[in-house]
Amino acid sequence: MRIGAAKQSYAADEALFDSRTQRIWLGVLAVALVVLPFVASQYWLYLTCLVGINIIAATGLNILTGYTGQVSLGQAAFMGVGAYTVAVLDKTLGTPFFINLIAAGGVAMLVGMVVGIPSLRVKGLYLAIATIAASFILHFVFANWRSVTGGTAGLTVKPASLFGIALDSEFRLYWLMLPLTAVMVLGAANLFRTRIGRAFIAIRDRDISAEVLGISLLRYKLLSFAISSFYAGVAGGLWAYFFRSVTPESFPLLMSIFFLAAIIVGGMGTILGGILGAVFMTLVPEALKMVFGWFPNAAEMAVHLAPVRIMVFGILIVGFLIFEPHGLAEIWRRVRRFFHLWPFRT
Amino acid sequence: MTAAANPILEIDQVTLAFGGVKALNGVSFEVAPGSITSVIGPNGAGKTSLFNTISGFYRPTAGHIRFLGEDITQRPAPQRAKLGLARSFQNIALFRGMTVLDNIKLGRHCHLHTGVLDALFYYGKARREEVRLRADIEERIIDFLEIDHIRNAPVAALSYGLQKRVEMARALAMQPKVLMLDEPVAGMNREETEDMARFILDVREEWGVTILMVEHDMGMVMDISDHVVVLNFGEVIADGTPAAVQGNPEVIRAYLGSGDVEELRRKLHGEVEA
Amino acid sequence: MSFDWWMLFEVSLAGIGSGGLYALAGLAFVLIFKATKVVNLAIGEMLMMGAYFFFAMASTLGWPIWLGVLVAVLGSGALGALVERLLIRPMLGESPISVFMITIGLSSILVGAVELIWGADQMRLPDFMPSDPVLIGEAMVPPKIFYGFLVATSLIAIVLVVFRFWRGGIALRATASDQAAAYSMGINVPRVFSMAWVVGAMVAAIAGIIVGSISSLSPTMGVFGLSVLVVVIVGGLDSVAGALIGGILVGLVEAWSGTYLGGEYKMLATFSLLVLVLMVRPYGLFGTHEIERL
Amino acid sequence: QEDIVIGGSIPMSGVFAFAGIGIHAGIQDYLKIANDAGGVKGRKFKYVFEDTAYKPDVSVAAFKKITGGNKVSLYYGDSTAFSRTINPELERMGSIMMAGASFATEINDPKKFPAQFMAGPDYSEQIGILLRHIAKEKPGAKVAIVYSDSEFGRDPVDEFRSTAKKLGLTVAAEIQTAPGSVDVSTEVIKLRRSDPDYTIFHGYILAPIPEFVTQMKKSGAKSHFMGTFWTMDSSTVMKLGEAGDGFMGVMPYRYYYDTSAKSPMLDKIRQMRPEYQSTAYMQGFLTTMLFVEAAKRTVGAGKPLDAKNLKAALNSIKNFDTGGVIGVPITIRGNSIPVGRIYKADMKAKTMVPASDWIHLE
Amino acid sequence: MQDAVLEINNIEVIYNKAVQVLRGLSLRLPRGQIVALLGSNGAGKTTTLKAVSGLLALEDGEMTRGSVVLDGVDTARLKPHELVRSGLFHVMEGRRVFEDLTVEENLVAATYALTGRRATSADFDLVYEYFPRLHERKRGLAGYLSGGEQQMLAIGRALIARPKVMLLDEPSLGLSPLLVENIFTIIARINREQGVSMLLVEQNASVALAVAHTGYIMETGKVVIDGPAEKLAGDPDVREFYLGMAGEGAARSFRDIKHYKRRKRWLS
Ligand SMILES: Nc1ncnc2c1ncn2[C@@H]1O[C@H](COP(=O)(O)OP(=O)(O)OP(=O)(O)O)[C@@H](O)[C@H]1O
Ligand SMILES: Nc1ncnc2c1ncn2[C@@H]1O[C@H](COP(=O)(O)OP(=O)(O)OP(=O)(O)O)[C@@H](O)[C@H]1O
Ligand SMILES: [Mg+2]
Ligand SMILES: [Mg+2]
Repeated sequence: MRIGAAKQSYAADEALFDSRTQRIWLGVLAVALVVLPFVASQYWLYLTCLVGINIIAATGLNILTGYTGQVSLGQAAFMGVGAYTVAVLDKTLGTPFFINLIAAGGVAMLVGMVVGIPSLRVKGLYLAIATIAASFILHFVFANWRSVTGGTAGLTVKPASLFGIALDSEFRLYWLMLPLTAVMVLGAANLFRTRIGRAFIAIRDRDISAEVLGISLLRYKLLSFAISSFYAGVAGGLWAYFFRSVTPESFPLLMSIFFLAAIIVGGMGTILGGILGAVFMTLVPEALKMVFGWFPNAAEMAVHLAPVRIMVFGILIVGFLIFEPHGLAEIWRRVRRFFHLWPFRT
Repeated sequence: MTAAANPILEIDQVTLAFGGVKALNGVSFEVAPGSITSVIGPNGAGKTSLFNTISGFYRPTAGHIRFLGEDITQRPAPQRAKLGLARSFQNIALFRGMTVLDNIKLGRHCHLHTGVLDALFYYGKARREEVRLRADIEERIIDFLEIDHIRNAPVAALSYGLQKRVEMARALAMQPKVLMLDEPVAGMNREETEDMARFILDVREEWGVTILMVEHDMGMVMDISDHVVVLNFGEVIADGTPAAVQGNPEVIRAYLGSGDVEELRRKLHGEVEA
Repeated sequence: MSFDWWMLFEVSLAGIGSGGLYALAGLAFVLIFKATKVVNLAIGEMLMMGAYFFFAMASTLGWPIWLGVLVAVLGSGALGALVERLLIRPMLGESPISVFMITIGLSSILVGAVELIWGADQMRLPDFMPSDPVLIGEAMVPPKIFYGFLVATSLIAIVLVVFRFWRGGIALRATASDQAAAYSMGINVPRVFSMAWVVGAMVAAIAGIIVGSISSLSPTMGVFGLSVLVVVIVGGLDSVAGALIGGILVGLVEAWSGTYLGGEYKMLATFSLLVLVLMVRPYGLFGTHEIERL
Repeated sequence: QEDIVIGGSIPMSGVFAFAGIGIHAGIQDYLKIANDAGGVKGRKFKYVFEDTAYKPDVSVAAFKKITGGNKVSLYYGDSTAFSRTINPELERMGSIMMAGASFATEINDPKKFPAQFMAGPDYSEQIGILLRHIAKEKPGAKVAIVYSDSEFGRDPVDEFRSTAKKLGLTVAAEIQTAPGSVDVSTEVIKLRRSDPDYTIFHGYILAPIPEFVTQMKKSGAKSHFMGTFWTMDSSTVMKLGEAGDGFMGVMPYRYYYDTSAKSPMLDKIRQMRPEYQSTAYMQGFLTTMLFVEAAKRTVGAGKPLDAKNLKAALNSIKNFDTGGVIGVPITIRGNSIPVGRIYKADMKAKTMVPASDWIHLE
Repeated sequence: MQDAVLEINNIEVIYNKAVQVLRGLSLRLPRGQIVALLGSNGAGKTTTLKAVSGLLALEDGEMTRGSVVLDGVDTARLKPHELVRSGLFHVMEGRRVFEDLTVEENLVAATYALTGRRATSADFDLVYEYFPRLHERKRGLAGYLSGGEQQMLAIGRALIARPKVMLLDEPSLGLSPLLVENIFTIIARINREQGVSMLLVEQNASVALAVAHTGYIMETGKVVIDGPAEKLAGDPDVREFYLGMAGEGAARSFRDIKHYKRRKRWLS
């Protein structure tokens, strides 16, 4: 509890960022994000954009898995749907990117809802495996519906363009990614201040009693799938504009696992968790690369980098689940509490 | 007191079977508006099943349920909640990932209107609705049930008694016309039972809510009910005022037993010494 | 051209045969699930470990085949015990979803370890099964498939018999149902846990050795586990007989779709089967329904 | 004087590590030779690489990192997906010419991939070389193709069909296997029943070829078996064991131990590395040789090192002697070098021996 | 002093390394007796029983001080299942039947307490004799039993295990008055016929004090009163707060309870 933060009204108590310090830090962060592209190298900008895409997708998954309790291993496939939507629209209609992105979200949403239908009968881990099935079926469609998806070779995408400027470099794309990521994350945070978010959590905690309390399971499970895959679709659309080549192999099951790992490591069922997890998991390989660079025999060690990366990926999942099940978000909260109370530590 | 001319809830020849087991068999009774009606009966008699049927978790195999004169037998559970049927659960069913406040807010779910887009942007309507809800819950429910000190606590950390109270708060947030309580004082000691009894009486008096209750604590049931229904093997074996039911020999045989602790003590100890 | 019935027969035999392998791997999964309620996504990687252990003994060290198999199976058992002790036991009492994700992490760790130790190249196991095809009528059954099927069905039969006449089966299920309560019945819960993982890992190792000898060794061998997941979901996560039926079913569906539609349809067909079964029977063909009461 | 930078997305780990490690050594060795010889007009070559684990996204990241930190003129990419993904970026930058481990047919199109090339025949051309050999050995033969359900595998299938027809061969079967599928018995049944004279495998490194070959031989089928470049490394073929005897495949380069003709470059390689080097090594080595040659010609003409000039220089290569790495002089008209030769496995000697002369596609 | 089969000496329990629940609790269970442990919700009764049966660790709890002595043996180093096999059976709060096992399989599971020797069918018959309702449903899944039936099953499992000491956590929870009587009669019978000593946690104080020889009352982790059951039942505080008697022996009416909060004298 923040010292001296007595609330004057219920409205103030319901606010998202309730203390002044919080708002100040938020401002600092915003300024830093605006300055970043002018000082960071191309590579770091590239990573930042990637982080943005991953944050959107992870936040989407967090809504479904972290908040609604429906484990999904289909997030990457839904991203694929979004990416293909963008690529196909770009190729056939040449619609502006903004419309393409919304369509990407929309189509992914529809597909997500179809995949969500079994969730009414199929529970828990059975559902998780059903989503694996869905992602393989989608992969099949990507690879074999040649007239639309270009088969295994996939499709290429022209750069997005805004006011006649082609967003073809990291620097330019950044100005699309950043605000979009912020808006999507804020939207998710808002969701959980209202009845819809509460209904999701209720379904996660005890779905059968939720129904008797007036929450239609059909409606809300599908809604959760819809919102979550909308996020994935938008992320996938951005992905398409970022890499500008979309193939069936671009969205492997491993990528879905990556997002799941991101929300575990970040903290399931908290918005901050999705963000921290996506940032952390995207940057861990970089950190590893740096560590490997310190070895005197760096060139020979390079061979071991990939296996070590795979292992570290697993160890992070396992380690967080065992030692810090609430993830980075919880660590962050503890740190904050410490500083708020400091020096009056109890 | 028997059912008044216009019962608020009517159970009409309800039968519920699980495979071969008939949990309910032609159960009929009525609940008068503003009354406290208790359903009692041996374990496995079908009381919880009856509640589940009324709230829509089970569909009866036969029979009808009428609420406020309307036949709701075919309505899905969430709609019944919206009509004003709220309940608590025999095995506490709070949402353990939420705070007390959110649990209570959740109760109001079906009376709120925020849509997805409103929620994502949290502008005007959604915001107003949330703030109004918060005020209402604070002033009417949290104060009433004396749980203001725990409003931000996660429910998992609460003691059993408090959890039961939060369940009741959530049910009240549903703005019920009929409040169904499944064993509200099970596992409570005398003191807590008295607290709960007081809340039940107050809810009825101050809010005019009709109470339908399952309970095995005969002290409380016989004391505060207006009307008692006794189930056994899924059938109604007695139906009437507490006094009438208490004297019914069949009820005594199937359910109440001697009901006399002194006699029990003598029996136990007599045998121990023997 | 009339329909080639012999080909259908031959293909079906091959499908049933490889279904036996699925069933064997499914058995490893089911044993673990039955006792610990852990949905083990790392099952494919456990197979892989068994195969690599065997490779290390039989190829690298050049030990005799039987010794290699024995040591690989025992080594896998030890690995199973280790995994249970380090990763699963700390999760006692946590939600099944968390434990499921632990196994995802485990699969990653195992893949990384294999790649670190043996590299990512494909490798071949020494041939140790008779290599002449088995003839059933005019139909030829590949030897590895045939003998693999024999091993699989005999192991499953043994397990079925054991569960039928030994109260240990009940202990297993009791432990899965409620660990604290199982403790209070005098059941040695940690031992049930580690036994389940040890035996599961050993069965997986046997499956892995056979699978590895049919195709080849590589760190991506774990993909096999995906088909195993389909098998156990179709059969029911906790049913030994279900693993057998599910395995054969999936084997047949794969064989038929591969033959008459083309290789690219195999995965599609199996996963469609999975979705179909789940829609009709959410707990698989023989799985136990979760009890839901208010 | 500025170094000429060669960047590399190299799969040092992952499923393609065996190739990546060879490629890496090949690039390093040729650069050493070039730098020892004084580089280009005193400018040395510098090699900057990152491991990609054969993952396109990692590969792209490596590209960004390397090109962000160096002025890169030449680049070695590791996969088709990467080549395709990075292509728009290459066009936008206009400063880099790229080659890589992919022999995808698609990339062999100077219009679509103006800044890329491959140091050998594309997959369709490889299949073409094989078919040509078959047509010569046994006119009118029945041929089958077994390929994996992946981009790699599907690449030359259309070409297979049309070329076979052109050469008067009969297509007995086209069999696609699911990626990572373990048991291929049903596919073997299908293959056996189609009774081909020749079976070409494409899109695999090793598995499931051994199981196919063994089961086919045991069942008495008389087919010959063939593979394409990435299957044909000596050590890979030897893993087929006894059943692999006579396994044939197309190879654009000489094997490390091939001393059947004079080859100063191979002598140099054998001197630098006394132990066997894979065909991937040869691929990396030759790619670098062409990189260096293009850079030499560009700098020699006094032009700036950009994609257009480098590519033009590369395409000016005519009757170029690779020092015996390829047995005939080469000419690079488009994005590929459509030359290759059939080698055959001799399991007793544990080597690949030439089974045809060099075949040049026009 | 009578020989104690179970002694709890000054134990402290902490959950999650943070919440202290028991603060130096001591208790004796004389051989062959029934001891009732009463207290309000959250006082730590269940925790006490778990500390004895060693099930704390499963919930992140830890006994930081004190000892539990079973039949002269310190139990600190014994695992829960070893404790069960040496004759201590814990009937847990909330019944905890194995939901996806049948009634009969639930009983079979309890035979693990018998270290190797199989239960005879006579043991099962005994359970079915005590609880005929279980016999009717013996092939049904325990998860579908009603609350009361599950409670019967939980006690039935204890019977199969033939323990020396039985820990009963709220056996009357959710049972009909008749069944409460029956179950307590059975509990008394088991105690008498088989000499099983029992530590009984109950909210239904009147019945508990009726069946028990000795009673302990605890508040927030400590024992506040103890003594022979009859004496406790006569204590004015106990009568008011646990038995609901208004002074002179007549039961207080719920309708008369006004809105005021009373305090327990031993707390002030
Ligand atoms: N889903 C179900 N499937 C099968 N049988 C069921 C199911 N639900 C309840 N039953 C059976 O129906 C009968 C009535 O159960 P119910 O839970 O309604 O009893 P109850 O009167 O509430 O008892 P208690 O007072 O012990 O809670 C029991 O015999 C129970 O086993
Ligand atoms: N696993 C746990 N983790 C943290 N705190 C716990 C845990 N279990 C119990 N507690 C806390 O310990 C205290 C005592 O709990 P306990 O269950 O022993 O009480 P009890 O006397 O049995 O109450 P009741 O009559 O409600 O069963 C309570 O405040 C409870 O919140
Ligand atoms: Mg009930
Ligand atoms: Mg308790």
